[in-house]
Amino acid sequence: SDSTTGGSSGKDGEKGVVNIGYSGPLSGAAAFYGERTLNGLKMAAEEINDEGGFEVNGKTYTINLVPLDDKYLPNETASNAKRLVQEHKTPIIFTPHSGGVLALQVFNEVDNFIIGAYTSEPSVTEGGNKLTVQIPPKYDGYVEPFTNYAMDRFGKKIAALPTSSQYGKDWTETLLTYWKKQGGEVVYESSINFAKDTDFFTVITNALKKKPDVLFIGGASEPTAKVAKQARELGFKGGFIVMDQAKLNEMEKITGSYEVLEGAVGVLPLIYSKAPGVPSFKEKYNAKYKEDPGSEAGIHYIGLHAFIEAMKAAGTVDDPKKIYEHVQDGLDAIPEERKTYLVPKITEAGSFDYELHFGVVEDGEVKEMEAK
Amino acid sequence: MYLETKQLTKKFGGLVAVNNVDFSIEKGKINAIIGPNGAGKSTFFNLISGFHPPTFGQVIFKGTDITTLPANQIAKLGISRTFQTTNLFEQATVLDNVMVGHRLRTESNLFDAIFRTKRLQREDKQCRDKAMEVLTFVGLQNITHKMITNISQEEKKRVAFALALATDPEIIFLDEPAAGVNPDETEGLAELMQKMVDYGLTVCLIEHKMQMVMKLAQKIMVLNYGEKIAEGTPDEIKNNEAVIKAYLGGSAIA
Amino acid sequence: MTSIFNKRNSIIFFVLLSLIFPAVVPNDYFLYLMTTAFIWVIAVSGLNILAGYTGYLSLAHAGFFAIGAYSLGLLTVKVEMNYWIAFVLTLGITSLSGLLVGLIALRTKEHFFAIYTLCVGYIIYLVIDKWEGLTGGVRGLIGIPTPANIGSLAFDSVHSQYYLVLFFMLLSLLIIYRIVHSLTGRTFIAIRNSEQLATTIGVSTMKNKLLAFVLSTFFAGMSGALYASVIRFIGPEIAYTSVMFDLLMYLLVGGIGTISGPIVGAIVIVWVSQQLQFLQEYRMLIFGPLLTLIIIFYPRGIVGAFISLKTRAQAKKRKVPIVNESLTPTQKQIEEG
Amino acid sequence: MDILIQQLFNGLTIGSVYSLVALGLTLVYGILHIPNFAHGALYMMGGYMTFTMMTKFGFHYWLAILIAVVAVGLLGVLMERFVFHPLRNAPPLHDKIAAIGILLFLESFAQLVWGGDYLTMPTPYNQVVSIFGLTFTMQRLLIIIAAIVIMIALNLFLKKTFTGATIIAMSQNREGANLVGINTTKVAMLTFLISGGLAALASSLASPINLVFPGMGHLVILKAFVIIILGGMGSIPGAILGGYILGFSESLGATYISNDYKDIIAFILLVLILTIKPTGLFVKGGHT
Amino acid sequence: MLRLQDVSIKYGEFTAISNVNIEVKSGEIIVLLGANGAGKSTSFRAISGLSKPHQGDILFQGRSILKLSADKIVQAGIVQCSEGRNLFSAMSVQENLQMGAYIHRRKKQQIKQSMEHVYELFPILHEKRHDAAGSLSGGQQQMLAIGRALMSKPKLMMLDEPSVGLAPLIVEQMFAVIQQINQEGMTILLAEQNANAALKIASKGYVFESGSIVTEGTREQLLANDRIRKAYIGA
Ligand SMILES: Nc1ncnc2c1ncn2[C@@H]1O[C@H](COP(=O)(O)OP(=O)(O)OP(=O)(O)O)[C@@H](O)[C@H]1O
Ligand SMILES: Nc1ncnc2c1ncn2[C@@H]1O[C@H](COP(=O)(O)OP(=O)(O)OP(=O)(O)O)[C@@H](O)[C@H]1O
Ligand SMILES: [Mg+2]
Ligand SMILES: [Mg+2]
Repeated sequence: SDSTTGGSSGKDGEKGVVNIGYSGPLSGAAAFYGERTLNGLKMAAEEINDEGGFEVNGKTYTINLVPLDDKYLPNETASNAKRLVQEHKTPIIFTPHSGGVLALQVFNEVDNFIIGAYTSEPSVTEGGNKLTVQIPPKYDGYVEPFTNYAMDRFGKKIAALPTSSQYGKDWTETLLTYWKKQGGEVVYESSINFAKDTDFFTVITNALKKKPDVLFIGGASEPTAKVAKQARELGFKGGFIVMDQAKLNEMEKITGSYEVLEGAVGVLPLIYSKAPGVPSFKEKYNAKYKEDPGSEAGIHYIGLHAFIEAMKAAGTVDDPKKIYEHVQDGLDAIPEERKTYLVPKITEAGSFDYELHFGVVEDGEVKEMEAK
Repeated sequence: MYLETKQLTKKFGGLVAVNNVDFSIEKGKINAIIGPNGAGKSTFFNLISGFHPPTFGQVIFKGTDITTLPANQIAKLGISRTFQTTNLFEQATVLDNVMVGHRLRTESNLFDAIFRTKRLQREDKQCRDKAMEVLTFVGLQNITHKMITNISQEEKKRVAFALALATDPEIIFLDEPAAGVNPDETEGLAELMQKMVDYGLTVCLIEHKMQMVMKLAQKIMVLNYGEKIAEGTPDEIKNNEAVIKAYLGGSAIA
Repeated sequence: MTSIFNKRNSIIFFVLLSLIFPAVVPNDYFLYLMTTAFIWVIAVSGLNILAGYTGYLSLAHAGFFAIGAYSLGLLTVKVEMNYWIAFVLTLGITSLSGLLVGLIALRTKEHFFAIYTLCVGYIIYLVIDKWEGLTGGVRGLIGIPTPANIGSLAFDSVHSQYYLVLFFMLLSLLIIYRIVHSLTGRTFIAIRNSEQLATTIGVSTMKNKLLAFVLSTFFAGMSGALYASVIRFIGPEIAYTSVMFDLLMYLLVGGIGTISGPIVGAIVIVWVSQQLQFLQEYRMLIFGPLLTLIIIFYPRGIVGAFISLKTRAQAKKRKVPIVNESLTPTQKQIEEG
Repeated sequence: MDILIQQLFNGLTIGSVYSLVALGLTLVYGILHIPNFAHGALYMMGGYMTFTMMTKFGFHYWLAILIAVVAVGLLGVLMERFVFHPLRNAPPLHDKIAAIGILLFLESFAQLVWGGDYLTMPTPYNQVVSIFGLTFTMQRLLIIIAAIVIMIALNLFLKKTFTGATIIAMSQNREGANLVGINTTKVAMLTFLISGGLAALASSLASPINLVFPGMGHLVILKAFVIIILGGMGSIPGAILGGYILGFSESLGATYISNDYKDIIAFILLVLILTIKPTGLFVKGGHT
Repeated sequence: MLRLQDVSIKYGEFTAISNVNIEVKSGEIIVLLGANGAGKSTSFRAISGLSKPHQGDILFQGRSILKLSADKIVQAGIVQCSEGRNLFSAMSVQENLQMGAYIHRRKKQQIKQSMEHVYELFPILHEKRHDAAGSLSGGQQQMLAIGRALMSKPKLMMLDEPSVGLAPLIVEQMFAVIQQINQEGMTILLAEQNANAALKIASKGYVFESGSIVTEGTREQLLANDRIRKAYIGA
């Protein structure tokens, strides 16, 4: 039905459709996460379509988003991608999990499509794949400011209780290495599987017995907040370093107030960000999905805009290699009011390079700090 | 001695199902075991055929001690049995049921199966021929392709016989072979048992149908509460006080 | 005599169809999907030997599938072994692990066996997930090579991989067909029907159950190895219970205890669930009840339903059940039961 | 020392939840010989029901729990009627797969209605109580007390009332129960009602210390299976004891062995036990 | 009181009983004779509602009970003491008796009385009232099964081979008890292979062979029948 276009040699006034692919968990345990990532794409696509589309080489294109469910399984991601490329000729496929990205990297250069990789897994760019764009910020940037802040304010003993995902583990390793380098001490280290643990009390009890000054926690916002809350219940008085996956504002909904989170340092929630595109994005998102947008949505939103701008700059909608070459131009061309994040450049390896801001909870409210 | 048990004993928890039983089975004859329900007759069979390990005592077959052998090994030695509740492969045809019965006399393995070796083909035919042979012997050559679920009780009994015979046994143990068949059919089954003996097999059966037992058996053992209370020829048993009291019932047989 | 022609014809038809399939489909996606479906067919057929023919439902099968995938992955990526040597070794490793597990697991029966193996499967998953040093943990294993060339045959394209997997699937089916229709197969079926009776007729049930178990893990391993080399990335989730549930679903919807059941089940479900993509988040809402209904109304799966339809039609036509000389009763029973 | 006591308390809390879930599972198994793979979905539905009753309708915690217990109990009854009853004579594999179908359905249903995110269930029992340097929260005390009360009540119900005794009678001899005039169909439904109710109660109690999400039943159910096998399938004291054994071994295992491997403990325990005793620990004797 | 009209039952393809006609009058003891598998238990199962006939009708006190479920039939006043005894093996003797009174569960007083009555009939049960039913000997289990059946105060009691596996002495006792409860006013339908003992107390008998009734008649008629004497009484 939706025949895709091709052709960069369109005539003036002609209309076309660009299919944008998406494969993520839309059913099963991780579905809510998949949906939020997809929401960001939908917002961007609708914005552009509502304006009547975008113009490349004199031809006007609208965006048709084709989302497929992969249940978080890499082999399903691969089948989906084959389908997207073969049946919908999608030049770009977004995938919000590292397994899926890695499975796609097996053939994306041959089958010729860009992966919009929403994962901070370093190996997706380290492998030298020529058509992968890593869209979220790298966590390394947070390590130094978080450490400095928490150490100055609370002390040198840290206990780590992050989520047991690979991301959590990598984060922990980077953070703890730096922490020790700064003269800190790691008194306890373990991880929690939020989807499978029935009770966090046990592990928190064990961690607190080691009298840490700072707790490193993280994962999805809600369970992370539970961990913080239960640590307070068990008498913990120190500060928290919150891994970037969790958002302070979402955590506050669980804990009931920022008081519980006093002294927490984490990424600045999108809604508190001073980036120019945030207010309007937040408003639209609120209206549409009845909740505050998180970074998954915000990053996908700006990600899609960046690619569309790149298409304009490249003068093609169906040559992924060319589009890829023009991502930097795309980033430069994103209108101010759409900048939910400030992404000045894309690195040599293909990662978006963000201007980082972070937030701390002081006296019951979130304050913005700038990472140097 | 052909097959004998020495002080054979089986306890289930506190219950002594078989208690110190010495019994010998005579070759080429029909031996019978009788006794009230729960006397331990089936358990006695189970001990001989290796289904339950005895708590105490021995089973000796042709001079070798087979007490601790597993059931399948005992079957290979030529000891075969049927079950009280007719136990067949319900979802298969008569022929299929009986064909596997000869499996223990074949050697072919996975390799033969995968490569369809000569040996497999030969043995497959061998099993089929054997099945046809024993089915003919029990008189079922005409219903080989019927499903077990669709045949009569008496036919099932015959299939059970055939299955036991397909293992090429020397001695065959039948647990209540005539239970659940009418007098007429019982007659037929009795003839069949006689035919087995004529054919050179040794038969040992458990039966409640006294008329049949008394007519067929050459040697009878009576069990009661796990203990052997009598042993002898039908005439001896019929007139044994203890047996009349425990099993036959004074007035019933008189 | 017509039925044998039907049967032979349908086999020939299936093989021919699968051979020309790449030529008739519009694009690689179909081919790719079919390739993955074939991979599942191998695993499910293996499971069928155990659950369908021997009567023991193992819920550790996804675990053995994962052992196969990881063995191949680790041998090729970390040990950098020649692909085909690794492939053969993988089959050995999975069979061996099947042997070890089987020795203990097969002492239990029925629900105990099912839940015991469920736990074994979960332990396999946890080990893969936690043993980062070896398996890469949650991150998974990347860079698994495509099957190495055999002479001038290369396996780096979707087409060639399709044919490679097809080859292994047909080979597996042939082997399984032959096993099931041999005396060994009869022995398995005897155990399924009555373990007690099987013992009395001289069958060593433990030995045969173990053989069935090892065979089933052998095919799980083969399937896992092919999965690893086609997808070329594996993570611990392939050992998870949801994959196990998928395998069971393929088996039951297709028709347990039939050779063609796994083929029909895997292909139909893989396609249907792709076709239901448009339902997105409603997908499982439809799929779940559908599965339950199939189980209730077609307990013998699609193949079972088809067979009873056929026999009924035949019985109507001829009034009496036909006895087919060339089709042995076992074959009939196997296909039907 | 205090860490030991604190961890024993933690083990008691989590053991209480496990026991409640395992009880429901074992009751159904005892009577109908169905290993209900969808029990975890009932657990999950219970959490959502209570959550909705509290947040949408503003009901009090206990009222919300009551409604959830009844609603999920009825869901169990529906399951019995429409799925397990028609399958009662099918081979053992089929009810497992049918249950998986239900599981998939209920999970995606929950996701559709409530979304896939983690939800927090409010509770009026947020207070933290510290005695002798040990920390209890009211909710945790509540879990323990409520679980014990319910287990005692259930036991009294089964032992002292005629209706309860019918359940025991039927688990021992279905036909015998039928012959003394018990309507076995009704008892089957009643059992599912109780089983679902227990699952809902367990999740309603446990949710405030954790979260409500579609996958919340997964690991609980797997562990409940381990428990009922440990405790002897169908044995009620076995399920309770097994639940606490697992609760303690997890909290102590996490402390003295490794938190990362504490989940494996349950499974290793089971594999070891079945390796030594293939029919489970407390098999019921005396079958005729 | 009870009438079976042309009842036939199939188990799958196999016809277990065909065209069975039985008539039981109030206050009688009727005996069904027949070899193993002749169809006695199957007839009982049909009356109890455990197996549904595919043909024929069963009337109890003039009303068809064909459509009633097993538990409703017990409530109507027919109780069966089945062949396998079907006791609740892990429950105590007393609990078993209590369950027997399930349909009278609200009448505490009546239950107590019935129980005392049962203990009078079988003093051994009183002695063993706290023991698990599964631990009793075969004879005691049979007594318990009869006792449990009595607890429901049926109008018609069916006993399926009550003498099975019991020592002759006990068998005599058993029949004495049966006669006693019959004299107390209960109608009894008995299945037996032990024709001799059964016919001593019965007023009428039916003889089953391969699922059909081949002979019927009063005690005297049956005892006088040579063929019957030979086949079921011996010699
Ligand atoms: N596997 C077992 N476990 C426990 N007890 C058993 C077992 N098998 C048999 N028994 C008991 O052992 C005793 C003897 O039983 P057995 O089956 O040998 O009797 P039988 O003489 O064959 O009786 P029938 O004539 O009724 O078949 C009975 O009390 C029975 O309950
Ligand atoms: N559930 C069943 N499925 C199939 N056939 C059955 C079933 N129950 C009984 N039969 C068959 O029906 C026939 C009649 O059995 P029934 O139990 O009524 O006999 P009976 O006269 O009570 O014998 P017994 O003296 O052994 O108790 C037998 O051939 C038996 O094998
Ligand atoms: Mg016996
Ligand atoms: Mg009977």
